[in-house]
Amino acid sequence: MRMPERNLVQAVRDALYEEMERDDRVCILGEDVGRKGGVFKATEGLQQRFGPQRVLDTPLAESSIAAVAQGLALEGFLAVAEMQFADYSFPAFNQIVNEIAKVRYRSNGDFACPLVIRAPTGGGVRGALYHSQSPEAFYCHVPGLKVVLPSTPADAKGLLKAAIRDPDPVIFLEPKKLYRAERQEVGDGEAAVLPMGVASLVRPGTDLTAVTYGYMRAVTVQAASRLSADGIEVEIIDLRTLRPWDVESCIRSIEKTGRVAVVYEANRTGGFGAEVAAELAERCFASLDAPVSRIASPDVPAMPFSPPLEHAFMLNPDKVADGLRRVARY
Amino acid sequence: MRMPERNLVQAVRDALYEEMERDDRVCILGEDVGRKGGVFKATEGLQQRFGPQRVLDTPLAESSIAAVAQGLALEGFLAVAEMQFADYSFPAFNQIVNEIAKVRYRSNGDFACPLVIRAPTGGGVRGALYHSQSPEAFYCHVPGLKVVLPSTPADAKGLLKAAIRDPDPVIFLEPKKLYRAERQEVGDGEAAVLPMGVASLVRPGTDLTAVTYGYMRAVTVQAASRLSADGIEVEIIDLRTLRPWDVESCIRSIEKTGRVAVVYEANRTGGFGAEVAAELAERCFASLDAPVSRIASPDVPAMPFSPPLEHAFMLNPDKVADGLRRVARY
Amino acid sequence: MPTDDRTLTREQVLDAYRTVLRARTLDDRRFVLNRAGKLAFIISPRGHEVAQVAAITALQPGGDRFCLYYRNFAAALACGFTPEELMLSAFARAADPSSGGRQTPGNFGSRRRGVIIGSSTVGPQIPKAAGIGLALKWKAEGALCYVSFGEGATSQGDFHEGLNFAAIHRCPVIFFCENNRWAISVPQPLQVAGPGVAERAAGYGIPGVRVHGDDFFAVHAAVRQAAERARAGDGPSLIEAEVLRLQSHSTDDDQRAYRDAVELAAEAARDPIPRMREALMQRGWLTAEADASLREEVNRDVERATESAEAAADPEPGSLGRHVYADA
Amino acid sequence: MPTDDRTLTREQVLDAYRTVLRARTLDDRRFVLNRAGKLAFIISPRGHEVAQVAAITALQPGGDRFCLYYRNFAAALACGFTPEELMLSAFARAADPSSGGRQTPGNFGSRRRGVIIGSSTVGPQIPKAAGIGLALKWKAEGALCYVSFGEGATSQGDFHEGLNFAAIHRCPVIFFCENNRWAISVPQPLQVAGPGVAERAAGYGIPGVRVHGDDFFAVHAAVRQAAERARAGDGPSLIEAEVLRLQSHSTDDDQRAYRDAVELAAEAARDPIPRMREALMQRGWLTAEADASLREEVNRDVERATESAEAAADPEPGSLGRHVYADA
Ligand SMILES: Cc1ncc(C[n+]2csc(CCOP(=O)(O)OP(=O)(O)O)c2C)c(N)n1
Ligand SMILES: Cc1ncc(C[n+]2csc(CCOP(=O)(O)OP(=O)(O)O)c2C)c(N)n1
Ligand SMILES: [Mg+2]
Ligand SMILES: [Mg+2]
Repeated sequence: MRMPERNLVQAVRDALYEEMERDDRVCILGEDVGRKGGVFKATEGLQQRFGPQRVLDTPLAESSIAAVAQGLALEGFLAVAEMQFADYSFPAFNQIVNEIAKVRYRSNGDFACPLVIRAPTGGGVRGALYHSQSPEAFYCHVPGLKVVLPSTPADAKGLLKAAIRDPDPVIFLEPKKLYRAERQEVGDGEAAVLPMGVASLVRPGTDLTAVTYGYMRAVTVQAASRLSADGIEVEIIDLRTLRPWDVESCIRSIEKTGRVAVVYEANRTGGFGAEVAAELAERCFASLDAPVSRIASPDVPAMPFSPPLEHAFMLNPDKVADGLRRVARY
Repeated sequence: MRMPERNLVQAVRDALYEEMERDDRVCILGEDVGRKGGVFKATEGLQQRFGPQRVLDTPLAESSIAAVAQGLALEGFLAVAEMQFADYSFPAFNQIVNEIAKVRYRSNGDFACPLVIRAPTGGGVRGALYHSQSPEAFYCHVPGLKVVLPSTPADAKGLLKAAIRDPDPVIFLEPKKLYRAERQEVGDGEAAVLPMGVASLVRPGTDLTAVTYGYMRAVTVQAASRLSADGIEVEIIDLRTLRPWDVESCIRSIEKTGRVAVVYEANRTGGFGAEVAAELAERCFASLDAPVSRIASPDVPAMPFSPPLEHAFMLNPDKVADGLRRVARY
Repeated sequence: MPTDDRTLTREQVLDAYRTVLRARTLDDRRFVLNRAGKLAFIISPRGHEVAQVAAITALQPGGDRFCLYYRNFAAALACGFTPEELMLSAFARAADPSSGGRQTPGNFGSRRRGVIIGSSTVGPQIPKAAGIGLALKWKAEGALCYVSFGEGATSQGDFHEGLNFAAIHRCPVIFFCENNRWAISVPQPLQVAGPGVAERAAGYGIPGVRVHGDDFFAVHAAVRQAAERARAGDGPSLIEAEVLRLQSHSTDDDQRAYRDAVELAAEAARDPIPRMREALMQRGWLTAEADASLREEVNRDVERATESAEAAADPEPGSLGRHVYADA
Repeated sequence: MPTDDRTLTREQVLDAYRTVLRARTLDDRRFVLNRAGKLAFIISPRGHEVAQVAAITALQPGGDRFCLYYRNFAAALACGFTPEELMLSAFARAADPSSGGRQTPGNFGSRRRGVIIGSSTVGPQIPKAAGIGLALKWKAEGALCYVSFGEGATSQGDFHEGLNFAAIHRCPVIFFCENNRWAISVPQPLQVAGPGVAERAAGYGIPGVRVHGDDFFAVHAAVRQAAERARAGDGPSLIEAEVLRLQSHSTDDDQRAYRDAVELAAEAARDPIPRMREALMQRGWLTAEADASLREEVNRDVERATESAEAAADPEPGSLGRHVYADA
């Protein structure tokens, strides 16, 4: 039996739909998630199906969105809160970092705070400085949070289902550039659930490992084909979950290839790729034939609106291929 | 002529005093900075001297503190805003990251936002989960911000004066554990100003480089004496400024020693030490005889109140010495 | 609230009316360009123009400070942006005075005009305006800070923090809420608890007034009074202008999906521009002929502006890294 | 606002009085231990005790939810924490029910008692309480959420966001502000624009009342009425209790440095506990002898609590990494 073809945003919606069907504690809140179905249509039709209580349009106030989700979690509901853009999660930063992430720890395990905060992330849709940021590094530095950043419809669905079932708070970042990028057969029900913290091997290779996630997965795949034409085979690992991240799979790959680049869309300095690079450089020291290299966006605030500037900012297959070649030829 | 002896918090206060005397655009705002002189006395006596306009007690609302500082900056004043604890800068995160850091860039240079946000940071004073956090990595990931984290009275004074004169927004984090730790002769006036972005060589050594900052400088110095007893000489570099940071000085040291550990007080995963380690591992690949190692606090939300747990959390000379020995013996 | 204002001259009002027409004509032109695939993203001021221009006309562009929000296309014209400049932003050209094509159009900024560069984020300009107001109070040159936002923005904590700060320190600030009763798809009852935005003012001990946003003279009078208070040292005011959102939230939105068709039709019939024209005609300040020739003039301006903006240069890719810091 | 309340029995009031005495006695004991170097950090409820206990007495500990703040030492006792438990927190012992010694004392939490674990951060509990209230409304079991905070916390954006949300969704929440007119060293005029905290309620279309925090019966009645509204589905209320901060902000502070000595002396003479005792005596509910023996009993409790808490075990260092995540 063929499974239905879904793009990433449809897969997100399906995951929400299925989890809400499965467990009536699951509810959704955020700006425009109701009648409009979300600015990217990730919650389309859900309010019609589940009613305005379980799919609640909040006031335009991210701190209270996070706080209310937390209040619901403390009372046994499983809230999936949407931040309309990851750039707009910052008004909720205190609620997320000081409150949500520390509930379990500060109560010595007496309370828990299972909830999901979903947000579209990254650039490439002409969203300019305030609809293009990649803030995952902020959340990856926070003990108590889990962070997921999928790159395929099936991963998005499987990991969102897992995130909703997870006993801890999860920041779930969705690369908006991929929302409508490609369709894929996506399963449903229990079989679709994926484990958090497990990377996927996107492309086997022998000469060099590229560790990546999110939209950069697709870009790296294209870059790898170019290197393949020159006889360089890149093994690509998509982390999918950033906290916890699957360091073991990366190490195994590097032990084979002896070379690694970390490809990420965020600003280079202090990005999550720094953590990956630092950890792999330390743990793989004896296996490395070349320095662990980072291929990332430049350190400018975010992607500008003007197409030439957007292009100058954004990593693309050419830039990534150049970076990978440098590692291969070191 | 002997210069006066000052501890770190006195040095901060002196810098504020001198800059306010020098330039009447400089003003201070924050919670309890006025009559009380700040909860750590960093602004003691300044309201008496400069009046309630230039030293302004704000409402208990960090987002507006940052926003008002920004408004003052846009009008040509040089605001030094205090966040009572770095842990309490998160309600202002949106103002800092989305607004303050991006003023210059988003206006294509038409506007600038020179201001300083000061905050006591780090642990070790029984402040527990909400008065002990080390959030520098968040701010170091933000293009448009500069980040300073001094560790001696003279550095604090010299860099705070530089930060106030800097044309861009500066996050100035003060290790509260060091506020009253040691006194030092501190100069004044123009001679006291230090350049941002320049590390200091704390201790020369031949066998191993330790890159550190903040309270960990003192801990690393103690650890280094222990290694010295075993004949291992650690070269210690105090970064002092984290964004921009002085990568060249670190590279020069590693070219000599062939080994490096990054010692930082923040949670290990995604901490600023990851950036330092990743960059040094890449740039010093050919010189390294051992993996770049990170010695950091465990990934628990922050330091607990209970003394045995505080002790278990906090890096101390023993733990750092162990870590350094492992690098030396690799 | 008087619906007329003796302080306004015929010339001022006709000038304002020209600005309103320019805003509408430019906006219509943008939509044509959008459908032709030439412009990526538009936030339309349609329905807000009269209120915006009435407010700014009561102030001193170039002397006062203006923290505008993304829907303030007409307000930007009233502050002195030219049609060509706004088209340069729409095309994201290098010569866009607000950001050189870096931000989406609608984030207006011009230092020499006192228009403080904004961001797309909803709300943060409100406490920032309090800080600017504090600085202006210290400077004591009689300038004030005007800050505008939608009713959705009043839900942000920053709204509260800004009003509280400005009221405590009697900062010369005018908080101007353009209440179109929708924040994208969220209607006022799910956004603003209580009777309305104006009623929030009393809690801070400051005046709060509600005006019909399609009544040029009423809006102007309310802002003028708030400005007098501010300049006299009596502190901030909150004004809620009731306006209509005659377009979808942006070109990424289609309000027919979530709004009642009958209500939409009823609102479309209440376009404030014809009403302003009638008010001018009733006063004998405008004839049908004068109106027609004004519209022709505006059309020509818009045409010229569009052509020259479209032909203007894009930013240099190499400029990407400039202005992150002062030294770069 | 009536100053008496017919719904209260003598036993309830005497019980509340005992709780008030316990809070005071425990607090005094903490200061002795602090001076002896045995306790690191205290935030005293001195001056707030009567208001806190009166409020909780109008609610259902164990059924309702309580988002307390760090000064709610007396409220915590009223919610069912025992003197020994509070001393376990003070000593940061493993058996501290709130956090096992992880947080500073004053961050109360106990799932079974409905006391929601707080943090030291000022303000975030306010919108969190709105969320809890929403959940309780959905559950429809008649429970409500009580959330308390100082007047300083009302400056946070979170205060506004919480009230707005709760009012829109008619969440069963009681917002209880303990206004002692100081936030550390910042006095009310620099903190709260406008007439006061209670007046903020009208802007959200909810009741706002101000009560004398030293009048047990008045506070109790105000909270009872708010509770009735909440349980009847009529939504949230805001109560401002005027209280005195008879101690410095915390043991890290010395309020003599920034407060007027005459005012401090005048406030010290207005301690609410003698006033409560007199009210009980006037009613014939308490005699001098009964009071004396109650105090003895409380002293003994506190003594026992202190001894056993001091002797209790510290957390195991090895437990540092537990409860970061569920699996750890
Ligand atoms: C902090 C933040 N959250 C969300 C958004 C997305 N967003 C942009 S405009 C808007 C609605 C604003 O409504 P309102 O304030 O009423 O102004 P209007 O558009 O109606 O003029 C939203 C939710 C944003 N820009 N910033
Ligand atoms: C977000 C945040 N900012 C600052 C602080 C430091 N702080 C702790 S209590 C306090 C004053 C609170 O005053 P108020 O709300 O009136 O309560 P009170 O202490 O008077 O009972 C401050 C500034 C904090 N804990 N959290
Ligand atoms: Mg609106
Ligand atoms: Mg107070």
